[in-house]
Amino acid sequence: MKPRIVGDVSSLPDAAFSHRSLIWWGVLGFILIEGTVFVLAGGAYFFLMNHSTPWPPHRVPPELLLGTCFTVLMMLSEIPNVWADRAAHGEHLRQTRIGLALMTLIGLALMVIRYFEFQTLNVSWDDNAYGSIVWALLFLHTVHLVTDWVDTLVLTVFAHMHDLERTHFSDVADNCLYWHFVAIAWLPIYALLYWVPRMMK
Amino acid sequence: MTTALPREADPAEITAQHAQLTRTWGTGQSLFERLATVDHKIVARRYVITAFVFFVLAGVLALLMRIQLAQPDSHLIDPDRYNQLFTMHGTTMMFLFAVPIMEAIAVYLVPLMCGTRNISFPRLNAFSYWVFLFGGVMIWIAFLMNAGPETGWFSYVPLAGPEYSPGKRTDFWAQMVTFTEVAALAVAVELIATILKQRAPGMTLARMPLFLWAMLVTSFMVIIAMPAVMLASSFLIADRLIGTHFFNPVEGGDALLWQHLFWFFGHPEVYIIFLPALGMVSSIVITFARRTIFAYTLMVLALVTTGLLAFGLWVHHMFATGLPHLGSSFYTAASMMIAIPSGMQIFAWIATLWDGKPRFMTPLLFVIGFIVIFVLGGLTGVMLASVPLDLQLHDTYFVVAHFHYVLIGGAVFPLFAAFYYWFPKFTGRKLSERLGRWNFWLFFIGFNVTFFPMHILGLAGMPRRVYTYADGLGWESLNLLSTLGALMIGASVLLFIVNAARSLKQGEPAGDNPWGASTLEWATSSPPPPYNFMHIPVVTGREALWQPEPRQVLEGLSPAHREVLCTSALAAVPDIRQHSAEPSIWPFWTAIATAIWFIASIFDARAVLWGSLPVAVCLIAWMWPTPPRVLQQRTAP
Amino acid sequence: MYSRCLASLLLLGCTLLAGCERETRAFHEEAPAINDVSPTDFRAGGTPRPVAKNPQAAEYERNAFHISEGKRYYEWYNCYSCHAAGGGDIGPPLMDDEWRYGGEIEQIFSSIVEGRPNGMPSFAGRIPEQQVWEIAAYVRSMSGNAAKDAVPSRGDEIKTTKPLTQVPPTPERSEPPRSNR
Amino acid sequence: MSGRKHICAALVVLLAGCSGQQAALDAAGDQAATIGDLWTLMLWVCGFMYLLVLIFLAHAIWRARHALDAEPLTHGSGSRAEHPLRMALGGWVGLIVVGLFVLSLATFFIDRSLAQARTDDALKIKVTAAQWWWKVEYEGMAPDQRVVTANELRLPVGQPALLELHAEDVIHSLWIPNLGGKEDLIPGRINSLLLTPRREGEYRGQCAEFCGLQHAKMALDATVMNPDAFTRWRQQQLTPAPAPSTPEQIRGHEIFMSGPCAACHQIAGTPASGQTGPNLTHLASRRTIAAGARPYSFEDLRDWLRDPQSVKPGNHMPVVQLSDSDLNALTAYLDSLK
Repeated sequence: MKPRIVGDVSSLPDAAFSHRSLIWWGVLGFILIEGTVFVLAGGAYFFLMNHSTPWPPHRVPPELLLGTCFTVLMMLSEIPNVWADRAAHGEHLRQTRIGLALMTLIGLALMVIRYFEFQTLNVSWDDNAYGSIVWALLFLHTVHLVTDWVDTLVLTVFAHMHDLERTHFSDVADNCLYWHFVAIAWLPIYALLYWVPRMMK
Repeated sequence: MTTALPREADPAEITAQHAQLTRTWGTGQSLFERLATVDHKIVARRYVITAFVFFVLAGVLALLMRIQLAQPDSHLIDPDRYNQLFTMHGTTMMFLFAVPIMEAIAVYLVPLMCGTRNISFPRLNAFSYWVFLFGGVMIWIAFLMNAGPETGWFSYVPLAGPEYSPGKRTDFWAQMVTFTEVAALAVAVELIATILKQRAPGMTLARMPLFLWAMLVTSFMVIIAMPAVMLASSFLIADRLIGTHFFNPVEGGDALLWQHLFWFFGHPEVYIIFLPALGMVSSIVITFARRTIFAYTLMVLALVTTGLLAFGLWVHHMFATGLPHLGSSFYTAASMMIAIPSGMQIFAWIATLWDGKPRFMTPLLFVIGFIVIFVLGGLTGVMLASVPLDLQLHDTYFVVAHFHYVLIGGAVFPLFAAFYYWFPKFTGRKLSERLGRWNFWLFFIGFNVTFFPMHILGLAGMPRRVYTYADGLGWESLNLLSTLGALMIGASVLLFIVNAARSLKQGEPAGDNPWGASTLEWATSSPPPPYNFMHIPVVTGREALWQPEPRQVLEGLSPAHREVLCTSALAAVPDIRQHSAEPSIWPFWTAIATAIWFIASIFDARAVLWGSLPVAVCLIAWMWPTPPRVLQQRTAP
Repeated sequence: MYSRCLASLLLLGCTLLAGCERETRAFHEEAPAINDVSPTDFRAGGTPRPVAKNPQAAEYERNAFHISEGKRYYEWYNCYSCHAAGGGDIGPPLMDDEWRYGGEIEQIFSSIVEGRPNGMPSFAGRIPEQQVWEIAAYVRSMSGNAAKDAVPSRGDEIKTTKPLTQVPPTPERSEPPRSNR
Repeated sequence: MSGRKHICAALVVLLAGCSGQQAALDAAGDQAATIGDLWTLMLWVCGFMYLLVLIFLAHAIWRARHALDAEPLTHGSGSRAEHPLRMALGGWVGLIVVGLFVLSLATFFIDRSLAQARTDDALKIKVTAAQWWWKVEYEGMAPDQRVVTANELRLPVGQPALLELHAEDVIHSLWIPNLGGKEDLIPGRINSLLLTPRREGEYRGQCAEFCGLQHAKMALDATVMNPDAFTRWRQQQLTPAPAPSTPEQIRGHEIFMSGPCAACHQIAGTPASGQTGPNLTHLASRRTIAAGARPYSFEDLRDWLRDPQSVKPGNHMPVVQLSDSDLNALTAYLDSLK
């Protein structure tokens, strides 16, 4: 029997924001995956901590200065990030462009701090298990930082080359969502790297 | 809109739309188009065939091992080769066959069952296949070059660490894990997005076929479980290449960290393989019992519970490591509890058959074989969950018997059932029923002859993973029997291949819905056209195709460019027309770059850094947004 | 076009064969024969006596299993007590590029078998020859001279040196010692 | 057909699983016996549940024989059988829960009882596993009362033995099925295993955790003796090795001491004091060679010395080139180490 056509979807929009968009779910899926990685790496940190006293073995936790600078800047970056997110949702081209450019610059600054942060760890990955796990945690977060920065850069370049349609604004919003993740994921890692060793004393 | 709705579809219009849709969605014959294709059916077909080839290869390894063990003190295979054999057998079966083939079948069926035109992230899907292929080929080339991993599919440290596993063998293994897990994670994300956002209008969560539920739960499990093994294998390869100390007890590391991470993945892995199989079984039982499933809601609950509980019992692989006893008791209880949802599902299937009008064709035979075998495996699983008993049975042939009952019974039997069931949809032709029955009985008898004696061997003291055993321990005749059974399984699989090859050319043409099934994949032609559905089906009940005629559909998706209909996640109300990605060669290049990245970093740790550059370039090319100019051309009439 | 394909296939083949050689685990092979191991030049500071290259011996320093076994025997036969983990103690360091008696694997083999003045005893008859070859291959790897893809990384022990995979290779040719240590 | 298979299987269980020197159900100690009881309980409970499933399945198949041409039941919840089936499902789940409860409880109490067994009067033995052999040390009152042997574990009947488990290189697992369950030996950790043998006899243990090339040939001879015989054995183990007496043995002794052998093996009372290989002081009193790779006999020992890599490929005992007469002399010397 022939099917009966009971409706027409051609009037539906062809792009939307947040949970209405397919890409958003994809981003969420990857956030879930990477969040799991962070949680497990954190678990490995505690597991190894329980197996060695003192912690860190050389008794000197990393200097607070750079890591805290990084944390403050990372948290402050949430302000332009939220702003860019709103601009994208409102489909304001100029504000979105500014927001993206700002985020690219902040990301760059963060990566520069991060480069020096590795040196303040005061331990090499091949010194002992403590060194291995703190390098692993910092490296993991750096990978996410760099990845999202490249993504932001691409979007910035694109946004300055073209006018944007709603689907592109939606991409920008998804990128902002991912940046939230990168920022929030940093906080527990910051605590693990800098504060847990101090509290264990 | 020219005509008032509702209306009957017009045949002339259908012909015209078919031509246009085929142009929009089709994949040409040129090499470039084949490499660039993002059609989920083509990708899934490649995935299934590749995974099946790995199944056969790993089966050959199993036969070699069985031949070696057929008699005591055998000198056919030296210990180094034997260790590579069982490592590759386990690795291939778990990482390159079981998980990928389940996901591959889902990649084929999920969009069809959802009633949509393509999977949610088609390019990611293509990338996933290439990465999987390259990872599998890499480890097999390494194996054939005598550099196959030799420390077991579980690669326990310190045996797999830098001190006791010299050379690059274990590094290949660790990178193979990275390859396959990247592939599996990508597919999991696609499946979740497809199932939640692309279901046909009206297919609320409560009307979702159980296979979709199974894949949804499985995909979430993949997302939680697979990162653990990626993290673990990264730690391992870092220990081996750049001298980190994650697993070196003298410098603060611990060998048990590996085991925790590995089994946090490894146990859910079993359910990741098993849940899709349950979904397949439900589909087949409904179709062949010709009755809706008994206790649908409980079945869904059982799937979800199994998925959750699966994460609470990894420690039962580690009872012999000297963990505190009280903690172990918790894991005993958790492991046993998983018998409740499994028992419920078994009951529901048999009840459906009992109350239905079953037709005993090959798919259903395999399902019955599944029940008989799997339940036995489940019960020995209950035994292994008991700490004291496990201390006797752990790492013996009893365990080998147990997990082959669970994995072959619980996954391979349903998989063969699925092949017989969906082969007509994949190819347009049915498999031979006569050969199918031979296939089934040979497999069923061969399986039991092979693996039942292993229970006894385990109780009689035979440990796993031994390349030979001494004469006079009473293990000789049972091992010989087991080897004979393995040959029967081999013959049965060979028969299946013959059946598939013959039926591809001479099989009985199937038609759209040869079994009178109720799910949406049977609402389109066999094999489905590149665009899957000309009109998006509307679902009015749990068994979509068993609802009163005529079938209801929607129009309005553009035939001129790639659009899929997104619906709301819970109630499946039409929401947006989402653009679906065009074919692109970049996923292929990205996969090549990724392969270079991973393989180079086996030999040079610095490749972790420089190798990421080509990948980044390829990814940017792949993800580069479509400029507005093109978008506007597309939406113009 | 075809020739380029052929060339790349050959290249691939060579890489794979190198893999074979690296990964073989030979339990049962004859130790390479060294015919001219005879005590001739024991003067420290003299030019190391050239030794005929032995292709079979070269396989040892390209084979991961042999090097790893060498590491084990290095500990078991207590080479540690004088050479430490390669940094040297009573005996000279083994992880630099200075060799008093030559740094080729054949020369190291001779040094172990014959012994050397000022404390290095002769292990002839004490360590079976195949194991000496393995130890020699490991010693070569300490100075970064064994095949890079065959050397082990860190051991399951207290960290004393960089993992061997991270040791930069030193010049292949042995050099006369610059001064008396 | 299926019935006959199961009868056969049951017979085989009786023949193979229930007796033997490496059989879990042929209990010769408290721990194995307790676990054996748990096994029986499990077998009955699980067997009963399996039977129920099979009966239900068989009935469903039998019922279906007339149903071929019926229409599909598109609304199963409207079926007349729906309600009774729901009741049955409830009963079935209840049965599973009860069954699991019984089994969990049994597991819990048996686990407790095994874990809380008294160990204060236990014989303390240190077992160290290495690739691919076992080092066994009996601690004594004084350092000179310490007995060191390899690849054999002798226990007095009736006395608990507390094994302290160490690993030299990779993870191994000590398992003597007739006496009790297994426990892993993990580098960097110390585990323990309590065994209380109740029946004299010769048993066999084997490494149960994959540990590399010769995992298959890493056995341990366990002998449960009466206490007097055990004390005599222990005293005898404390004595240094007997001096070689025949000329051939004397020559063998010289070969041993001047060759590579002494670098790895210890023979108490001689200069040989290597620690990396098994202690050979009373080699000839053991049941097997090379961790169970061969039974002990003069010929087997000579084969082993001639070419250890053929007997047990990959192990760390090197091939030492010896002439036939030297080989005979060496074997004669070692064979005198009773």
